[in-house]
Amino acid sequence: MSINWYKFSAPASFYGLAGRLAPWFAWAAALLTVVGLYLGFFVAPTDFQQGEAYRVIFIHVPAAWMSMFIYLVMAAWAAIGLAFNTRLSFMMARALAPTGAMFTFVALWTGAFWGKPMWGAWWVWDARLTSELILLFLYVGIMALWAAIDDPRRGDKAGALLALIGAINVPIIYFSVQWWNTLHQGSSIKPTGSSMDEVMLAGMLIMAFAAWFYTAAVAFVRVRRIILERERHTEWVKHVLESA
Amino acid sequence: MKSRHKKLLAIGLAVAGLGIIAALVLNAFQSNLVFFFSPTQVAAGEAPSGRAFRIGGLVESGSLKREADGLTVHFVVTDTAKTIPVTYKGILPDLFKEGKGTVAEGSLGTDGVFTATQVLAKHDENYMPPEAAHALEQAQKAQATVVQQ
Amino acid sequence: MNPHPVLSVHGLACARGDRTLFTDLGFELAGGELLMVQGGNGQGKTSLLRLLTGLSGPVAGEVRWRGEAIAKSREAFHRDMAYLAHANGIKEDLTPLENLRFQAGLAGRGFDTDAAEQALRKLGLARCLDLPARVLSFGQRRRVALAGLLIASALLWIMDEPLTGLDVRGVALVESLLREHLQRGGMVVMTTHQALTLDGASVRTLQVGRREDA
Amino acid sequence: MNPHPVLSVHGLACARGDRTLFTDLGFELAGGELLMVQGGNGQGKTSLLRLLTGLSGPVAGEVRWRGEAIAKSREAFHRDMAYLAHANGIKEDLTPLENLRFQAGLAGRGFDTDAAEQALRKLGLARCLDLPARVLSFGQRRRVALAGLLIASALLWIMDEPLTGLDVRGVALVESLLREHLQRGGMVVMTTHQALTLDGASVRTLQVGRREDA
Amino acid sequence: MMQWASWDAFWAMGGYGLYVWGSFAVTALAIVIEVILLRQSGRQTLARLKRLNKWETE
Amino acid sequence: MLGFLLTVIRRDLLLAARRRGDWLTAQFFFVMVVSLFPLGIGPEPELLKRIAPGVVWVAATLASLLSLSRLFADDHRDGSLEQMLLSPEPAVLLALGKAIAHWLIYGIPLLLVAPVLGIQFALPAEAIGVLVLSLAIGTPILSLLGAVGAALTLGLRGGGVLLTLLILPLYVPALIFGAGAVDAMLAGTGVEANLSLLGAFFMLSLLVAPWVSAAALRVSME
Amino acid sequence: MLGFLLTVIRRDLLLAARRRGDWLTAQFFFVMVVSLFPLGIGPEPELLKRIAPGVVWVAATLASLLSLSRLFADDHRDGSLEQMLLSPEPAVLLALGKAIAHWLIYGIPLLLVAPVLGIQFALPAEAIGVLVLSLAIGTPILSLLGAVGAALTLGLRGGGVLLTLLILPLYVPALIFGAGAVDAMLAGTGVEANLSLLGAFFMLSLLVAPWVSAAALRVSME
Ligand code: HEM
Ligand SMILES: Nc1ncnc2c1ncn2[C@@H]1O[C@H](COP(=O)(O)OP(=O)(O)OP(=O)(O)O)[C@@H](O)[C@H]1O
Ligand SMILES: Nc1ncnc2c1ncn2[C@@H]1O[C@H](COP(=O)(O)OP(=O)(O)OP(=O)(O)O)[C@@H](O)[C@H]1O
Ligand SMILES: [Mg+2]
Ligand SMILES: [Mg+2]
Repeated sequence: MSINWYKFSAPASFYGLAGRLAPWFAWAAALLTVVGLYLGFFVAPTDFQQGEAYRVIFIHVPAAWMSMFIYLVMAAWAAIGLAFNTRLSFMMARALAPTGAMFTFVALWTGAFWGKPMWGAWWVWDARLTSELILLFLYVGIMALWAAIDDPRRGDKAGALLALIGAINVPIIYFSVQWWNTLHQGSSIKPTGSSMDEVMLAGMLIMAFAAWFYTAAVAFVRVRRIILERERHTEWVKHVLESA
Repeated sequence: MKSRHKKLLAIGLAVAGLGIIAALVLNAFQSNLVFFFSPTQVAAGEAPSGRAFRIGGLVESGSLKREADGLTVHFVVTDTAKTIPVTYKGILPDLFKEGKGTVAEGSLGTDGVFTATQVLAKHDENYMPPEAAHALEQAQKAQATVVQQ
Repeated sequence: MNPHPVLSVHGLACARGDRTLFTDLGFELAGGELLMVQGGNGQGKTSLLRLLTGLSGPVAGEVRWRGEAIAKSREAFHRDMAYLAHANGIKEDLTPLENLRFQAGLAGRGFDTDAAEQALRKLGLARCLDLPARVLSFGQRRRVALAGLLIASALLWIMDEPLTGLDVRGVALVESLLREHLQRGGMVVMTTHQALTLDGASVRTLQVGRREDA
Repeated sequence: MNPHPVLSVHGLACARGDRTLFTDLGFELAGGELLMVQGGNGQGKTSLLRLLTGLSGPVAGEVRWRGEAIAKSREAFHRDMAYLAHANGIKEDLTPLENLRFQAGLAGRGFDTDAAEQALRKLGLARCLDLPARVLSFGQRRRVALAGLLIASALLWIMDEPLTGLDVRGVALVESLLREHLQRGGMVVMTTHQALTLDGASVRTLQVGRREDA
Repeated sequence: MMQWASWDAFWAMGGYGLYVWGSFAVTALAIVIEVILLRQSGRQTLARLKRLNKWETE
Repeated sequence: MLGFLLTVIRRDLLLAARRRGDWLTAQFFFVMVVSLFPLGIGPEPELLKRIAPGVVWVAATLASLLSLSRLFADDHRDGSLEQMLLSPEPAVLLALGKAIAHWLIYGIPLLLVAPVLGIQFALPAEAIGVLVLSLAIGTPILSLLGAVGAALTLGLRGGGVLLTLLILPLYVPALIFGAGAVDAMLAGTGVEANLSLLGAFFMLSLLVAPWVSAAALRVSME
Repeated sequence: MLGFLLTVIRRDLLLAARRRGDWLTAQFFFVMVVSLFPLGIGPEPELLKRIAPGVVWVAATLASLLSLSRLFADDHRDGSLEQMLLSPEPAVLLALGKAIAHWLIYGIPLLLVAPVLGIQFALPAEAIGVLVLSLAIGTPILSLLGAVGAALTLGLRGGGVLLTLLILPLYVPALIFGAGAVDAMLAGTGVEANLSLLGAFFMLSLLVAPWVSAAALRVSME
């Protein structure tokens, strides 16, 4: 049969689109990771003050950026869902959260592993570190709320409300190094330019793009699963299930 | 009350609330709220008395001295305006260097010497190869000599 | 009496969890009419009533009150409607009279103590006026909730199994209350699994849920 | 069949709070008999049933099972009795079948999966076997509890308003279950405010509470 | 190998091997776990939905 | 509108008065958690003084959170929440009224007990003053934010703990600034910065939280 | 009889597995309470190390107490507790089984998380060992005593807080000996005395608590 089942609803067409895009994004992420790591480990020079330890930067900064960026995107999807009651937005929000939590964890972990040799402590309770920890708690709280509510529609909206209130934490994380004097360093990349060697900067940015593509790929795969679950009574999902 | 009036009232209250928030936050950032105190603040008596706190600043060049046991160190923390002598017994972080940033936790003795229980390194946001750093240093020195001349 | 339908429902669909309970349900109701929602266990009667009150939102379709979608004219609609749910909505620590007083306050209505007391007496709670609701039996609590409905003087009553727990006299009482309300031009949407005698009233029925399980 | 009364009650008195609900209540029940406890709302039917199960203790009097006070022969009595309370006693997170399995385990009975499944089907829950009880409607949950009663294969059933929430078919089903149970020599003590047709069964009635309020 | 005199030097990371490799290893682990979980739950979902749909059409 | 708000508050106050035991217990919990610390940590006065602000603030947080988990739960179970949402009055006022009532019932007594606990931990008088002041600004924040959490977790099993999980991260700033103010007082540095931020946080919650809780209540009713 | 006990335990484990979210949340609560203290008290490592045993123990107490308040409550509300009490098997086994299940579900994970928290507070390895050991002996006491409180407060509104009020005083000895053992380790004095007393207290609770809870259950059914 050559019926185009995907024509009929937004989730249906997005299901197809996400399925087609995911592998491309995954490959892009892999490729960028290889390039980024090569630059980071074999081309980028040793740092004048931190020596080789600075190479944690190639994972710490991308992870820290993504942890905040994913939260913002998730909150934006949640807001759109609440405002226009679009099912797909909530599904996107749900698909993003686990990866956001994962990157938050990675940022915390790599930060701790970097802080021990450089600062002399695994952990201090300064504003940057504390607010990032709160970000992890927020991610976990939102996911726990989703898990606790059986009715998907209620769960969507409840989680979205929480995500929105928590969004205020993101600017706090970002600006904490300016507002308070922290042990964490200030921004190396400012609107006025960067205070990093070009090769180091290139490696870091490429790794950040890799993390971005990875996030997109994983979110696409996850949102496909969520769409199937939500739309399981529709004809097109039945068709997909039969052919799968 | 008509619903239009209600709406106006709500907006008015919201604006007033935001105004108060802004004022309070600004007020807070004008006061001190810090992870560590600078030597100037300590000199001005803003730091806690009779208890542990953190000081932060640069390690003054040429001030670092090690005792014979190899663990106890003395150095001076400066923010270019004021200075505080510090003693510390323990392992220093790798980034701890003269001329670089540090944050030390401990308490200020009556003799004005700060006894630290923990010393952390605070580095800046510059990342570059040593050659570049060296070149930069040279350039700065050259400039400094130019200015002096 | 308004010749136009006051409550109208168009193309309503309802899903609980991942199950669709009904689709494309529609009806109209004018003053003096009673709509009896029928259906076996689990067919979606309660779900329908909650959609009508606006407590939950439909997957598709619309409920209109005096021609306007209730989502838009929420305030006016809720001023005209009273809902007797499965849960009685009375506080266990308050006496029946206090319960009614706060209900009126929360609904933004005035409260007439005498009228409320009279309603409670009418429902056979004369001996319980001073007791906290906690010690009342199940049927007695249901009666307190009914008294609340009575003094709300709403145009539309939405009642989910009002007869649960009521004894034979209680059922007869509800029947006479319904008749009075309809005669005054009121409207009722209700469900029940028990038999109800409402001679002379204009009663319509609505079947919810296609398939008969069991 | 035992010609002697199996369940006998002597001079029972019950007080809730500071109110005496009944005093000197007595009856006897033999195999194959059904006792219908009657009374208006708040007359003390539920309180009486809980006394019979031994969950609460009487102010005066005694409940005897095979001639022995149930306070003394608790274990034997509870082996022979099943109680359907107002609350269904099913866990929302378990499927109907799992619910029945644990009920059996907790009652120290063996469990036959096939028999349990058959009971559930008999009660019209064929389509709900894999669903957690949470998503079932009120009437469907009541049916799960009834299935539990069925497979308990107890001699004495004590049922508090078993018909609440059941639709017409459900009521008919319960009637036939009751008839079967009585024919097998079982005994039933129950309450209900609804009409019940039990032709041919030996039904006795007991009025609880003297004064009729309301 | 413009940066490193030998592989040993590479793994030692100027004495910071534990910290650098500890960071990268845990990151890799986190990503691998996420991918595995994603695949697993995807497969489970598919199987479950198939079962449910089959059972419902019966 | 104001009448509705007042009715909501009066109703909760009356219910609390009918259940005085509940209320006393919540206060007792607070006192007890604080008193547990000297038992767990040992009776060293200097140490106790150092940790007093943190302990009192953490205990106040936990005590409020425990009572918050029942903010809407009782009304939900007996069906009266449904009825209140069917009122023609806006749900924001309902949420606000509930939060205010909660603070009046559970927040204010904390303020009254706190000085006694401060004395127990050998806090000087000015520090006790700052402690009470910081609690006076901080506990309403918890009532407001907690109302959001209580509405979100309404009817969920294990709601109480889930509520904590959701609300604590949001509440952390209040805890830091509040305990920080007392600490600053003890350390002899200025308390103003901490208290200003606490006040700003309070205003922010007051502006945002009632709307979110109202929305959450409607969502939970679906 | 053993079959009945096992059924009770298996049933609760299955229910917990169905609600994995609940369970995770309880663990998270523990972690969060402990993490709150550095925020409230300030980040001084020496100080944190000093208060670590007390904080972890108090947090473990509170976390267990919170989950305990639901030990019988759910079963009570849906009527299954009534049914269990109508079982021919003795109610003592029911109470014991419930307490054991509670410990398996909520106690054991605490033991597993505690080391991580110990590291957060910069505790040395041996002290962490003693901490875990003391928790291993102490948390069952809480489950057992908590079952008594949960049974006593069954069906009362505000049961959770009331429970705390009843049980905390009983639990204080466990807290003192448990935190005392870790403290002793840190101070370099012997831990044996504390742990022995803790063990004795555990045996005592094991002997007494199930009977009392069973009796309390029957009473609250009336
Ligand atoms: C657990 C500890 C740490 C946490 C939670 C943390 C968190 C973060 C976050 C959230 C960012 C992104 C914000 C921004 O771009 O400004 C960031 C950026 C950064 N972090 Fe960390 N960090 C930690 C430890 C460290 C350590 C120890 C170092 C270095 C020794 C470090 C170096 C950096 C650098 C270089 C950036 C990029 C700044 C920029 O250019 O924007 N971090 N960190
Ligand atoms: N989350 C869910 N997932 C699947 N099915 C659900 C869910 N929630 C509710 N249902 C189903 O929706 C129906 C609920 O309908 P509702 O409560 O309106 O029934 P009802 O007609 O009022 O029944 P009763 O006469 O028993 O009260 C039930 O069949 C139930 O199984
Ligand atoms: N603590 C108390 N103080 C005073 N009266 C009480 C107390 N507890 C219960 N009662 C009264 O006892 C009666 C309870 O009876 P019960 O619940 O057995 O009634 P019922 O016959 O089952 O009624 P229904 O048909 O409504 O279920 C009620 O009239 C109630 O008012
Ligand atoms: Mg219903
Ligand atoms: Mg009854």
